Amino acid sequence: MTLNIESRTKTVSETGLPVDEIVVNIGPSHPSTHGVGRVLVHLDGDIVVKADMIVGYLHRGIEKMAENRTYLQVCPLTDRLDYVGSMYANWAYCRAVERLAGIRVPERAEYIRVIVCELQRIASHMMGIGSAAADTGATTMFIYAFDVRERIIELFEVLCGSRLTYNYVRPGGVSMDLPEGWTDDVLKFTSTVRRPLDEMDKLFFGNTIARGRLKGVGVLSAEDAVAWGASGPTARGSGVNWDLRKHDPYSVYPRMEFDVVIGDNGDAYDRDRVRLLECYESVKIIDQAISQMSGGAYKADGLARLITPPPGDAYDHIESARGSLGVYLVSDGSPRPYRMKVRSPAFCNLALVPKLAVGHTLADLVVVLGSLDPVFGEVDR
Amino acid sequence: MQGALTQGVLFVLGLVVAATAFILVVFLANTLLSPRNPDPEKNTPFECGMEQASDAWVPPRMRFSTIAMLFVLFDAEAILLFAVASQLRGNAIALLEVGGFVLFLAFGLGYAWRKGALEWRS
Amino acid sequence: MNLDELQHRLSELSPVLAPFFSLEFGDAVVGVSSDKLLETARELREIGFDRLGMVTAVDRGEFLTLVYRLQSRSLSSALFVKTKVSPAEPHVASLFEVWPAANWQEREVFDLFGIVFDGHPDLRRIMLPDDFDGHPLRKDYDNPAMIRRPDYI
Amino acid sequence: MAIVDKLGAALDNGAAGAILTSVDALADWSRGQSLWPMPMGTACCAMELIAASFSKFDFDRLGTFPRPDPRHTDVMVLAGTITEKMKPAVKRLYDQMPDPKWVVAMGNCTVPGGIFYYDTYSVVRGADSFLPVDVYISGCPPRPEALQDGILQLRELVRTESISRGKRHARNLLLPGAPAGASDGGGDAE
Repeated sequence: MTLNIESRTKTVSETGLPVDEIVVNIGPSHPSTHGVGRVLVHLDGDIVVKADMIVGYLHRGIEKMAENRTYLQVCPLTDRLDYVGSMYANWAYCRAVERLAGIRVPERAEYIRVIVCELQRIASHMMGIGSAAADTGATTMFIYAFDVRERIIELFEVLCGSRLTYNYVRPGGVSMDLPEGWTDDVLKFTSTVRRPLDEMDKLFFGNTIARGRLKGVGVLSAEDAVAWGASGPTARGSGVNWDLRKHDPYSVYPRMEFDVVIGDNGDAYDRDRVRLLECYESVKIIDQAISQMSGGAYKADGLARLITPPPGDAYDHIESARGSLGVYLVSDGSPRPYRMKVRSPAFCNLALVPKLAVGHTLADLVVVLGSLDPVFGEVDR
Repeated sequence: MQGALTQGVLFVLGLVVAATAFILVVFLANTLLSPRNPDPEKNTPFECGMEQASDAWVPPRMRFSTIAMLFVLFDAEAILLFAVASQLRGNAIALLEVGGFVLFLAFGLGYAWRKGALEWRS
Repeated sequence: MNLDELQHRLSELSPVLAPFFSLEFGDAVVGVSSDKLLETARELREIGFDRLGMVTAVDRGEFLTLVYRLQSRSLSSALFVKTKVSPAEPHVASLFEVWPAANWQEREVFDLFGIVFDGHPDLRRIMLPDDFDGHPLRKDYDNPAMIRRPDYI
Repeated sequence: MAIVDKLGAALDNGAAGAILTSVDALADWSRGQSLWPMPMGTACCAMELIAASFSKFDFDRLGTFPRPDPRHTDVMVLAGTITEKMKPAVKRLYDQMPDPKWVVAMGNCTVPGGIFYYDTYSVVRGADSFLPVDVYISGCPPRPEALQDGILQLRELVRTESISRGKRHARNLLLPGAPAGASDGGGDAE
């Protein structure tokens, strides 16, 4: 290891003197990057002077693959986009296909989709908060959060047989009707889930060490959140009142009463706390959806086996656990999409890392990454 | 008296021998049983799967050394207090003396605090 | 705000944009030529479209369509802005200074389509390794490593 | 020639085969019981790897202790799709792991490229194109129980290894209930 002095890059420390800086990779294989992200960090001592977020280590080219598959065959690909929340990844794609092909979805299917996606939102937030807490050393919180997540995954296993990649929401409705007694299990779950959520709130967000670590870190102002295209809990943490379920309502959400959780000073603490409080709202939505749901078809009948929409393009988006997840489909009349673009919220939220991390210590960079809750299947597509 | 001494020495000797024997056995087993596949790539520094972006031999910042000095200072003081505390149980005058010692160091801490040595940024 | 209200509002706010207004699949679309893209973006920003949702491109063979989707919370409506770019020399003005959200999305379109955004702070590949040649999402892109999926619909 | 190779060869060639098998049994037993995985989690399988490590499936009862650092681990569990951009990083991490080391390919993406086999320009089709894989676990993603069964099968494989280079002990590696005739066990590769 030769000691080359001149190769060291200089940076200007706060005292204005040129100082040697350490450039280090928090690379693709690192527990705190929640997947295969890589941050090339320029450090003055342990204070981040410049952070370059490098993604693309999980780029499988799903958009190119979709161009050689029929509309139905693309569904399993969308599971692998946001693999922590496959249900609403399917839903976003199916909404775009339904808008393009003009498919009318029966009401029962809409209610099933809302129930299933709100459950998925809780499970995804549990993953988000749990791993963010584990980054600050609170491993118990990760285990508590995963306990709630496992109960939801059991419900999904009963529903469609798979634990993570469900492929349950299909264009035109859902693939299978709810099994007997499934809604009672869900009601049993929603009636008992508030206690662990309160426990987690006290255990982590009430803990002075976690408060000290999370408060005031990675402050994002509301204007920057909108200007940088952040959405979901990342934007709502800074006070941006923008939730597609409320402000661009789709499906049966207008019939649900729930309120949008808003943080006030936009730091990592608020972003994570917004995620936890959103779970309470999701529980409310699930209860209302189950009570309002009636019988009926679970899938649009008379659906062509091979969906061939007219030429044209359509865009539709839903409120996923990470933000506004949109799918833009272009059709040329053939049974295969001509072009599929997925507007990934985690991708846009992650663009904030170079802006938020500067000036913090290295340990706080980890907290900032955790509070943006990236899932690299969706970031890199 | 004689028996107690040898009995005590034997005990300490046994302890030392057992400890070193255990360590030697473990190291011997390691050299004898672990496979050897030397590879230059194996010795490269681990940087999450990437090449090392810059060498780590960079002069550390001043603030690390001030914090280190303060820690050593007050850690040594704490050890002294523990040593003294066991002797002066219930003795008022000793309390005054130790109080003076602590007061003097508290003055040092106040000075460091006001000068901003505890701030991490500057 | 439904679409014809938006059309009416758009025409009174910026008469220059009104003629290009059209409706496709229930979405408002404004067609703009690529050289007038930047000032259209600024104008739309003033009107109230403060959020850039998506930047993407579609390879139509003889030209590339660049698609921007804007959202406005004050007008509570969304708008597509489409421009045509010739695949021969794909140069377009970067909208980074109007909406910083375009930073990474334009880098992705550059990476996968090869459209160069002039004025972008640091335009380099974001998804593919830096030594990757070619732009995969172009229709004429062929890579021997890609095994075509057998065609059984 | 390291000491261990000289010792292994001496025990193997000489009449002291019994000592060799007992030393191997001890060494292999201790390694098999504490296979610390390096969670090379890139995609969805990483979620199942995490789910397997937590309270419901409790991976630690099999002696695994996930460490994100290649220096402290024995098994590299490849959990998730490996792309061309990620491949040099995975290869370097594998090289930086101390011997003895094994590789478990978890999930269809690491076995033949899985759902991303066709029409991709950036996915490595199968981890065995650049890493010596010992156990393949199929599934997309495989259930945590399947992952734990993979580690148990690896434990069986570890018990066939020997300190003299290239020698393998006979073990019935097939799952219980397999037809008796089919158990070749590998025999003593002289």
